[in-house]
Amino acid sequence: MDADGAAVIEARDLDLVFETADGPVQALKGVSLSIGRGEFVSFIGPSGCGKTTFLRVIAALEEPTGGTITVNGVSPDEARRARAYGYVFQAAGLYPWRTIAGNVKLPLEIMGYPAAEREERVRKVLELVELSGFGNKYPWQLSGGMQQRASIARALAFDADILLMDEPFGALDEIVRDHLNEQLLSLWRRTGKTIGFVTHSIPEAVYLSTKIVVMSPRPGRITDVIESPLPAERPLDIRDTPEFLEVAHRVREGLRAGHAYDE
Amino acid sequence: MDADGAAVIEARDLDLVFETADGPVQALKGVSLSIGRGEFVSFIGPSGCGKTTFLRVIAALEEPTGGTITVNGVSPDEARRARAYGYVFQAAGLYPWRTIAGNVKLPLEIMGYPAAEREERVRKVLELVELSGFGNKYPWQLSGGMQQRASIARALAFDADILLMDEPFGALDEIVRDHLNEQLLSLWRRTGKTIGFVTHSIPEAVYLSTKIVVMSPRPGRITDVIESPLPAERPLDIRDTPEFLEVAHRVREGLRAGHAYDE
Amino acid sequence: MIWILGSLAAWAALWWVNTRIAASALAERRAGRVAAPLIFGLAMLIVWEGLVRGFEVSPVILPAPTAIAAKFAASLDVLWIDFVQTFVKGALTGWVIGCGAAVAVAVLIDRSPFLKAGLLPVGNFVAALPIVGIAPIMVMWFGFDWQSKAAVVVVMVFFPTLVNTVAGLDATDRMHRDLMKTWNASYWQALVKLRLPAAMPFIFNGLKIATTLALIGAIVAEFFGSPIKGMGFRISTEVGRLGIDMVWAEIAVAALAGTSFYGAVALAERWVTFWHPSQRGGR
Amino acid sequence: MRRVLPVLVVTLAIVVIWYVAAVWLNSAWVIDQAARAGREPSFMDILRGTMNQDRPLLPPPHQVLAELWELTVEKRITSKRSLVYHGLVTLQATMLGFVVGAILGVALAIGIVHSRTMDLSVMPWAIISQTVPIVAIAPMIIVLSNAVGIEGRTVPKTIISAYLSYFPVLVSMVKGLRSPEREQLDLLKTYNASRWQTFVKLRLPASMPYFFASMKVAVAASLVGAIVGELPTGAIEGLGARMLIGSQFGEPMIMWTALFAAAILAALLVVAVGIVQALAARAMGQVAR
Amino acid sequence: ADDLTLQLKWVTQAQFAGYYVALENGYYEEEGLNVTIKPGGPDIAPTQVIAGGGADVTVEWMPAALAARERGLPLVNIAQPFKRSGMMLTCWKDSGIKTPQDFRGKTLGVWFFGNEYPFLAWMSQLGIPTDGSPEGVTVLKQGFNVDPLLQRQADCISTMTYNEYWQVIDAGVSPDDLITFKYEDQGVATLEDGLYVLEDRLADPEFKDKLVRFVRASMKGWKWAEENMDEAALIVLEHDETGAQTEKHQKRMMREIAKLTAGSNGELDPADFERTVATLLAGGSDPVITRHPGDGAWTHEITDAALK
Ligand SMILES: Nc1ncnc2c1ncn2[C@@H]1O[C@H](COP(=O)(O)OP(=O)(O)OP(=O)(O)O)[C@@H](O)[C@H]1O
Ligand SMILES: Nc1ncnc2c1ncn2[C@@H]1O[C@H](COP(=O)(O)OP(=O)(O)OP(=O)(O)O)[C@@H](O)[C@H]1O
Ligand SMILES: Cc1ncc(C[n+]2csc(CCO)c2C)c(N)n1
Ligand SMILES: [Mg+2]
Ligand SMILES: [Mg+2]
Repeated sequence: MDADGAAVIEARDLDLVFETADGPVQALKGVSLSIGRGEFVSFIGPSGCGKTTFLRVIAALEEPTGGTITVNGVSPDEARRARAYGYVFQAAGLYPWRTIAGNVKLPLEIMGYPAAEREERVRKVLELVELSGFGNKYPWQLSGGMQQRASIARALAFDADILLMDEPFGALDEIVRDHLNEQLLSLWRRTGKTIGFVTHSIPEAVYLSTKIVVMSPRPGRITDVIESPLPAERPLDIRDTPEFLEVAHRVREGLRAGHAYDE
Repeated sequence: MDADGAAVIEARDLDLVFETADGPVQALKGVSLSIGRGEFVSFIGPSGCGKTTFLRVIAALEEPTGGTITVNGVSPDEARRARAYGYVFQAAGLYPWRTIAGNVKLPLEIMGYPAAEREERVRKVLELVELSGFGNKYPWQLSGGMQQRASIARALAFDADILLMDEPFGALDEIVRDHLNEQLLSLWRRTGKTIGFVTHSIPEAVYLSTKIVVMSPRPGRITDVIESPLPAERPLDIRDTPEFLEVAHRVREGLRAGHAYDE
Repeated sequence: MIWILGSLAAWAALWWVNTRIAASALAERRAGRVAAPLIFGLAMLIVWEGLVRGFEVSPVILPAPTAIAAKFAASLDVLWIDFVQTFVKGALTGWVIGCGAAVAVAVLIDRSPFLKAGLLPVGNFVAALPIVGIAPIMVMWFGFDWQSKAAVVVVMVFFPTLVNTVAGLDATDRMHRDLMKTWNASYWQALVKLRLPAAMPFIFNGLKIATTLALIGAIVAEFFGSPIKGMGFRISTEVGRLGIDMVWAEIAVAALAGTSFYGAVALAERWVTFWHPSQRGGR
Repeated sequence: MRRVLPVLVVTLAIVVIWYVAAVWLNSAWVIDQAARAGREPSFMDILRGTMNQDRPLLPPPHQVLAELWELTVEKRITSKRSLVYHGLVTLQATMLGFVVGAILGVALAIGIVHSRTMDLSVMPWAIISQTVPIVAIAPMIIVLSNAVGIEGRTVPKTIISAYLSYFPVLVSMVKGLRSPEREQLDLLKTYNASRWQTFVKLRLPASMPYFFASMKVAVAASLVGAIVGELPTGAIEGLGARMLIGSQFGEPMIMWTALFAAAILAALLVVAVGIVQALAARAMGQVAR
Repeated sequence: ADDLTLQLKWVTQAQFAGYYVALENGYYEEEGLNVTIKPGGPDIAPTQVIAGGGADVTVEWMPAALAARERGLPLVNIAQPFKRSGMMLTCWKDSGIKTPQDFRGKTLGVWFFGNEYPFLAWMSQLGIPTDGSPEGVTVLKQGFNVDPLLQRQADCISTMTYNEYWQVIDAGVSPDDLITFKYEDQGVATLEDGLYVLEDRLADPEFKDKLVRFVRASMKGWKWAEENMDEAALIVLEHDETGAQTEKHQKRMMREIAKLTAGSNGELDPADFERTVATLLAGGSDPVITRHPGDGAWTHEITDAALK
């Protein structure tokens, strides 16, 4: 929708096999996908189907065993070196020896933001995820959901072209989740970032995305790619419109098919 | 509903204050709750409101700073020593030096189940969470959702009176989640366990519970306790009935109120 | 001069070869992992030989590797006798007893906070008694033969293993401990199923450091009285006799034995703590 | 008080065992003496005879303490017999060696973690270096540094002390620097953090438990190194020299007091490291459990 | 003044009184020498120190010096202040040892570190194997002190007439309980405490001149020490940096040392040299030296000039 058409991520025929002690595991098989600049792409699929793996391949954290992938026209690794990515991992992965503010500040320190701006950004982004009073706490002093929000804040604190988020809202209640969904949408519209987003919630995927990728497991393949017909401007109650429900239905069918294939 | 009325967990006026470097944090304040034998109680509330803390108090992992709590008429610690609890933590917490099967087997070893029965139970429970082929894998070889399922399997492998589950299905897709919801309900009906269940999903809470506890944060208090009018026998499509939607509505209102209080 | 420059050039060349090995796929295979240190060692030997020849260092100060090798080959029988006496009887026995005791004591004092608070500081004190002070006493108590050497080794390896084990037993995850609690695991169950496995990376640290200490301890202890065999005996005697080539031949035996010993423990570590991030190849 | 009591109890137990052992070990001499004099010693004779021998196999605690007191408190620090003086000499070499050794160990560990070549080729030789009996080459180190024109004992002592202490640091730090989880490393990878940044922000803090465990071992090893380094240097000053002199001149009490002084020094050093560790842990937000 | 460094074989004690006296009484200074005396110790091999350039002259026992010479370190004896050997085996009388042949089956403590040669030569002359077999002796590498005897871990230990023997006595053992075997009396005496330098340096006339002055002053020191034994002992004590030596022990040691230096003006008696070589060559299967070292191993040049 908001995409200007230029492909930012271009994967062709990706294969990825993990070698384990008891034989190889095919995590991705023949995955081809093209993501345009400014698109918001959701990945949905049963647990263990390769969503995380695919995101990791995009971010050059995993080397595919077959196929090609380019990001911004270059290899993922070059894109990584150009600091193209903000990544929210599935587990919060906060550093236990840093406070929440310290954790959020970490990428800013690494990317050399000036000290004053760092403080300002940390303040802003902690406010965004509703953790304002908790900057001085250590990770183990926060609840699970708060930790996850801190890790989202960490990825939003700096300006990455491509935002990869692996189930960022999994541990949040509906209200906060709705709130953060809106925030994310508005951030996306404002900045024109390209976003890859893994979720298990069908409404969330439909509400947020311009494109929904449905995957199925063992071996992990893409079974459906749904372009969303919804407009860019999305109030929360768009979720009750027939268009919305129709897309959601299609996603659910795709998911179910994947499961059927599995069992 | 299925409860036979005798109170298994009886909390009165619980307070819990964490002392941190920058001042005390009141995680629970004046929490009173009575849970009858065989009840299925869901806890729902904004992130950081004290759900995990309350569950930890029940399981004697945290000492309340005020108020009283009894489990089966004795202190939580005595109940713990009588092995009354099965606990699924918010994060999977698998032991990295054990395979998935080894992890599930661990409580059985500790509780002294005979070897043959151990194998049998592990097999059954891994099947239940759809991880049959993965018994020989190590935790880091599994996806996030698979790890979480393994940790659920671990808690279900032995026969605890009281099952405490902290967002067990957070990282699972809808299909698996529905499937596990059904499984859990049938297990509960079959065994008459008392279950404490934290979730962020309103439909899930309403679908599963005999009683829904709504909490609000800072300080963590109980704002509403809703007895479910739904019958014990619950097909998945009960979720479209007006009774169901009404309860869900009430939960949502309670949640929203908590948030309003917060901000 | 030619010798010096030549040896330095050889060093540079071999280092370059190693860089290539490290960068190639060989590094992941056993061949590469064995070849690289050998090449590195070869480079060191060449430099040594070159420098000794270049500067015309007297053989009674530092013999050339070739001279040492010749001596080594000519004295295999003596070296073997010394090896058995010092390594097998002294070092190995002492290592097993000392490390076993350290782990046992760590577990023991860990069980009782009282003992931990009491024994750890006192243990530091006792176990930090320096070897050169202990060796004469052990000879006094346990006689001249290998038993006194083993006793020195016991004292030497005890402390590192203890410190590491205690640190390891404390290095468990909060959630992992809580799980054990909810299952009401007994102390021993939690120990065997959680705390010992979690402590293994630390314990192996201690064990590895202890392997080298054991060898040093057994050899040094022989300086303070011994029967007329053993690596330490030979070294101290030959230094006085200016048989420096024999001294280095014994040092070579010590190096071979020590490295194999360390390697064996490291292998065991790989096998036991395969799950630790440092062993998963996820560098 | 709650922390002192256990130490006292344990110490008391050790003292009791010690006395029993002293009587047992030293009695042989008393009996032997009496036998040569043609007497049959009574138990009380034995007991009395074991408490204050000139050359005891194991001097009883009070004897060591009395001697320690005399040599530390009652002697002028400048006296050649003052253990405070000798202790300071040894402490200086220990600290020098410890600092050099710790820096060397950490530096090598950093190299090994970051360079595959170093990992493959240096580690085995670091191990080999530790299998070389230091006492065997200590004289050579001194002869060589003499030949190079280095006078005085400080340099060779520092070298030996550092040689013994760098290894525990190296082993632990290699492990510690490699202990971050994959996700923690991956996070920094997505930031394209430089190796240096990854090191400072992740590997180093993650390695702290290993670091401090190794520091305690290393500081004790440094002390041993300093003492070993004092043996072949003409045996004049330092606790090592005292031990040797005591052993050499058949004066066990000199040896025992020096031994105890060394152990007390080691204990103090280990405690000091422990305090630094506690401070660091607090600064890093970890609480003592 | 010319600098010169002397390496001692052992720690500062009356065994080296002559050199300390020469230093203290200014004899070296009179000769225009600035002498540094380096004490030795259990880990110090004087031969290695001199090979490494750490000293100009060293005090060494002849067996060790000849063995070093055969190994390619050309040491030359330039003076021999000690005429007689002070080494002996000290045994418990109640061990039943009466003659050397009674050593069979017993445990003997021996100094190694280059000091074992006289013992090995003696045993091979007696035809007693040192392998621990029943008809042979069990040899222990004895440490720095006399504990093995006192603890009865050995039946006999090596002692010097001037030092360790008295440590045994001081430990409360009566001389009547002991029986001693002096190497001197057994006809296996080897020369002790000579002065040695590296052969090639003797080509340098300037160095030779320094040595001449050094030997002259040293012998003056020795003769003074023989005549003023108690004062000499006190001078030694003065130089003992360890503070561990006692006056009583050093005075006694000085008296014993004087017995050994008496009869030497510093010149090596070639007959003593030949006797030492013969003893060492008779080493049986494992001789200390394999061939006669030749007369290059000693020189009278220095003493001739010094004692003129
Ligand atoms: N160990 C601790 N030390 C200090 N504060 C803590 C600690 N554990 C929890 N808290 C605080 O207590 C409050 C309640 O935490 P709790 O984990 O119970 O929340 P929760 O309801 O489980 O939230 P979520 O849904 O995010 O998991 C939070 O504000 C948290 O910061
Ligand atoms: N390091 C690894 N070694 C071996 N197998 C792995 C590894 N990482 C992932 N896998 C396997 O790859 C498959 C895909 O995993 P992935 O983490 O991509 O799943 P996912 O779609 O993210 O699932 P979830 O929703 O549960 O997080 C799984 O079967 C998993 O077991
Ligand atoms: C380790 C060792 N043991 C014995 C001696 C023998 N020694 C040579 S001179 C001398 C003086 C006597 O007190 C003694 C005992 C030695 N040099 N080194
Ligand atoms: Mg995943
Ligand atoms: Mg929680």
